[in-house]
Amino acid sequence: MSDILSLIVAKYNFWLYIILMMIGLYAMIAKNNLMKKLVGMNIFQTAIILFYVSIGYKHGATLPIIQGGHGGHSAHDAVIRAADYINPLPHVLMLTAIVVSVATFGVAMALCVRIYQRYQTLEEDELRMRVSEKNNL
Amino acid sequence: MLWPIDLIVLTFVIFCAIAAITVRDLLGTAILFSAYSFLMCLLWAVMGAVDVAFTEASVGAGVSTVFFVAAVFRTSRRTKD
Amino acid sequence: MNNMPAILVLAPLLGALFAGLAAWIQKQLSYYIALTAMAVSCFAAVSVLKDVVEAGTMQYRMAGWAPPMGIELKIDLLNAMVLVLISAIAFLNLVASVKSVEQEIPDRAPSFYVMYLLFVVGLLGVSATGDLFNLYVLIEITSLTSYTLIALGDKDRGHLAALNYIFIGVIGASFYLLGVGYLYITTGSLNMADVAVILKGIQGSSAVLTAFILCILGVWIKMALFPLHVWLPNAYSFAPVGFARVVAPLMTKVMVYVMIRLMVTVFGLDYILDTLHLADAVVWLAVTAILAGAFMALSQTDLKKMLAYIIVCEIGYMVGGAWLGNDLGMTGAILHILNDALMTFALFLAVGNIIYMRKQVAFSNLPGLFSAMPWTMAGFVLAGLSIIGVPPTCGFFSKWYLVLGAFEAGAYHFAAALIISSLVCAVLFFKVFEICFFASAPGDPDHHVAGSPQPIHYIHAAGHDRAGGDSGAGTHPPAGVMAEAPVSMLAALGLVSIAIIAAGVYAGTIVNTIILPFLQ
Amino acid sequence: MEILISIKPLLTVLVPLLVIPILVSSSQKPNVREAWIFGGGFVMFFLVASMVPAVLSGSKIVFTLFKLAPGADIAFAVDGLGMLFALVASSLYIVTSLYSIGYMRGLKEHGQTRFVSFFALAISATMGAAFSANLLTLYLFYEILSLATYPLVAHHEDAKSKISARRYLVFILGTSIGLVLPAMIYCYHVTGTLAFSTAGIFAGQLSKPAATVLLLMFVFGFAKAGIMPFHSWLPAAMVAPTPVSALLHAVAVVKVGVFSIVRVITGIFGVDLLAAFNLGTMVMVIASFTIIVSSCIALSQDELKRRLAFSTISQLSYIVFGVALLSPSGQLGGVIHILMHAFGKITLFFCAGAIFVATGKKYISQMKGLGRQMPVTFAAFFIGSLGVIGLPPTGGFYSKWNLILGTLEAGQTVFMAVLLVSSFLNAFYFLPIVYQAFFGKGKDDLSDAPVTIQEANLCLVVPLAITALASIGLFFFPRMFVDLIVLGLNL
Repeated sequence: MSDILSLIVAKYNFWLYIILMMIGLYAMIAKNNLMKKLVGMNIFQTAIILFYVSIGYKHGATLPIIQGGHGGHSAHDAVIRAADYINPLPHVLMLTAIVVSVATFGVAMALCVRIYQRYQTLEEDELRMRVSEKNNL
Repeated sequence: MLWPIDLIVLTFVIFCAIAAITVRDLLGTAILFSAYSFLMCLLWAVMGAVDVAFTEASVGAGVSTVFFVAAVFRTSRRTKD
Repeated sequence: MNNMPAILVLAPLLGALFAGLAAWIQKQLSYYIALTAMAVSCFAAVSVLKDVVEAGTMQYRMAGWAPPMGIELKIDLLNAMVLVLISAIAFLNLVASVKSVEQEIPDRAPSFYVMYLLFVVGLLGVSATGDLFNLYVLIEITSLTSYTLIALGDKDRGHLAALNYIFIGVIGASFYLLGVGYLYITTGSLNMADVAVILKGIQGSSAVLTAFILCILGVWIKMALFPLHVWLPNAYSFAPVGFARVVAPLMTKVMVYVMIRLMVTVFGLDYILDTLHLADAVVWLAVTAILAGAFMALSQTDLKKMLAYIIVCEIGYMVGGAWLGNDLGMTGAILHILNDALMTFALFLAVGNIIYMRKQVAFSNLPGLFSAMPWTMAGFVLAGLSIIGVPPTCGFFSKWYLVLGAFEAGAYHFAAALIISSLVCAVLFFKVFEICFFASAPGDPDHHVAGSPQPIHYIHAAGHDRAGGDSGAGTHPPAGVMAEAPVSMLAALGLVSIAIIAAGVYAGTIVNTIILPFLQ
Repeated sequence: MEILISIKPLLTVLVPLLVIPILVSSSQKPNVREAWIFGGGFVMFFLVASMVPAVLSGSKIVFTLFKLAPGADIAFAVDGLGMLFALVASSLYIVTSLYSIGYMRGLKEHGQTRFVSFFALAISATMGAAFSANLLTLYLFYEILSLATYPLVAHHEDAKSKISARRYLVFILGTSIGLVLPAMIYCYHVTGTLAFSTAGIFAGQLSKPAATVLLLMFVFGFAKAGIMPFHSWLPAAMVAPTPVSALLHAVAVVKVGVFSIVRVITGIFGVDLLAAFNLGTMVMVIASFTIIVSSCIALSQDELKRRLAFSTISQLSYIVFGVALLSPSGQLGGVIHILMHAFGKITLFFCAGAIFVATGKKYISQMKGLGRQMPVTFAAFFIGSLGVIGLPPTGGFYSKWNLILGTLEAGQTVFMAVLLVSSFLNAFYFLPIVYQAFFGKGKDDLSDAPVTIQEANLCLVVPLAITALASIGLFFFPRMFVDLIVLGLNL
């Protein structure tokens, strides 16, 4: 029992990102309001970013900035150990991912506004009804 | 010992996420959503991803919220769930 | 260093930039810039293909940085073929688009062209890159632009279709991104070749399995494999014609390419087939996809929707072929990427022409098309026959390899599904041909073609005399009168029709010079 | 055997194709258009004829167009069998062209350009099928032919032709995609080749059950051969204009179906394999059933073209029957029936069309006494009937004779009865028509006044006279064709 507990505690942010993902997925599937779905989508995406950041995170490591690295001698003197630094690559990747997610969010918002202008609602069931009404006319 | 802090923040993050999708007012959703994003930034800053945190703060918490609020004002605050 | 691979991708990107700027000066200018950019890209693609065929795999390091740190474009035979396909189709579609964009979205033409070019940049990038994360970013560029472009379409339902597409697209892309994350955890690299080498040592790891399943699942969602296809029919049929024509043939096919790339280059076929034992299940899934797509297409009454479901069916072909686990099946799948892109493009071009002249393509709008638009219909018939799989069109030959592969793998259910879907497609297309061939609405026995005396024996058979027979004419004014689409649209269709035949009769050459060397 | 590489087979296929654009562009000038049809027809015929000496001397003319996979190229090879079929189709194409001009103009049909264009496409595909070097090429042209004839069947664009055309496609395309295609790919999977060879391609790689299933898939899959139960497209397709029925549904299309079955039996399975598994008898049972049943149905038909259609179905099965006998005389008789039946049946169809154009009558019950009005037509009809029944002095006798010899050779005397019974049935459904036409009295034909001769126009009468005479000629000079078959089948 304590083994499982320690496993959960040791990798808690991996578990939590899964919980966040599920929250997001739930909102995207089960919510009726388009805006709510969008919020769910964003939660979903940030969960994945959290996952990536967690990849790079190490206990007791520090920011990947080498003291006096520019032209100084100390960089050559001290041995650089990778374990001392947080892996910066996932962070860099996530900058792109955030930009992508915000762009998607923006486009989706704009679409929501358009849909509202045309149908006067953002509820999915009402939308479905009005669309089929339009088709039948 | 740093890890309790991020655990606490994480709990808040989840709380905000759940609240954001359950509250029955889209403006409330917008606020909670922005709080969610902000807590997320905090979490990342704690975890050493300062650059990601900055980006999320400006782009995620900032721009997204502005989008959201603007969109809510141009549509309606009403939501059934 | 040969810069063609970079030019290939950068030309449309710069084109998009300048097309956006040029729209401030004069709207028409952006079209010509787009056209030039695509022509350059197309030329570069062809020259890259030529080089790759002659000299083997080409590696291009962006800004000279060496992998695994730098970003690398890695172009082998498969990429080169897909790149030529994408750039050629995108270019031809641009030629055909000028009129339809003018008709459909005249006020937003420049933004259409800018988005269009960015979309093509995304597709080309996806096909050219050798880096897993870049692949994600480029997929998202492609998706983002396609969301906006689809939203430009049908005023009533385009937005909603685009929004649903966004939801599902984001889930797909996120799954893929997660998978890449797991791969990164296990290998510490994002370069495809690098990852592949490291993966060889750790095939048993459950993280690798998770990574693989997430990546493939993400790609399947993006390619609309049944039952993850629900977004596709609406998204494609409500998009503006100028965009539907290019997204329908290319988007799903590029995703199939990504799947094959992941399977062959990154994870390795040995791992997938020998370690995972998923192949049987996936082939069954493909069988379901094929049959479901075909039968759902059967119930449609709108040509665009029908074609959209046929795409769902064709995706089953390619997924099934790739997972059969032998060279023949994989050959068939890769060949079908090329062939299906050509056929679908031709079909959508023809549909575009019809929409240009008749506004809608519900079946009730189609009668009399053969006499009104003979050239368009000739292209349509050819592409339809190719989908059915009638030789010497290209569709037959990919089916040939797929069925052979199915026999070799002992997957008789897959072969049966291919044959049944061919039959269903035959029914589908001949239903359309029939509607277009006969000038009158169905169930109207009195009608005959205007201006021709009725043959005597028909009168006997129908039991009424000659005098009564002449009144049927005139219900359809366009009957017998040519009303063809503009030359630019016909020219594109004509070229693709030739390509369909050429890809058919040179299928052996394509397989021997491109696909088999790639698989070795 | 000497192998000659020559582009001639390809040219033969290409000539009608190349004529099509000219036909389309001269749609406003009917005379120019028709001149080109004849030009194309004659060039094609001479190309075919020019290959005859080489083939007769035992060579094989080959030409590979596209290489696809080893053993499955798009390739042509002219052997005796293909040459026989090509000669039949190309010579009758010229005659039919003449006839169709008279027919279409006589009835002032619409869409004549479309008609002649697809006609040319169909004959091109027929040539391709005749010269195919392997099953893949044969299948390719088989499919092209199916599609090219669709607009011809649907020519009238009315409800009836729509239904018929639909049925036509369902049967033809459904069987070829559903049965032949998988069977063919399976053959390729097993053997790695599809090239025809008289020894067969399987070389012991096939078990008896597999061979049975494959053979059945092929025999029923080539539904153009009209083997029951996949025959009902043929009577339906009779709504097409008569020249179409004459050339395509008596010669080209149906014979391509039979030809394909012959090719599969002799070139893919090989006589030895079938004999070893005793599969010939199975095919013969299927064919016999079709022969007898369709003859009986033909008896009950009143519409002349439908009666001819059912007669065609039964006659086609003779060919399959003969080849399935697996004995030299039987195969000779079966294959030469392609030629003999073609001339006989086309004559009959020409007559039916001529009667319709001249009088508007299409039911047999209306034709009493018509022979005195149209003596030439009905004389030709008589000769055609003799040819189909298999009586001297027509070529049909030769094939029936060999078929009966074949049953004796193969020791299948039971099946001889089938041949005899069906010959009687043939006589029953043809000869009364002729008798009634010359000696019967129509209802409104009460006066004894001398009837005036009212033949159809020359464009119609000349072709039917030619084919009738040719049918008699074949009785006296079958030598060359027999040689072709003996060479082709290695008898």
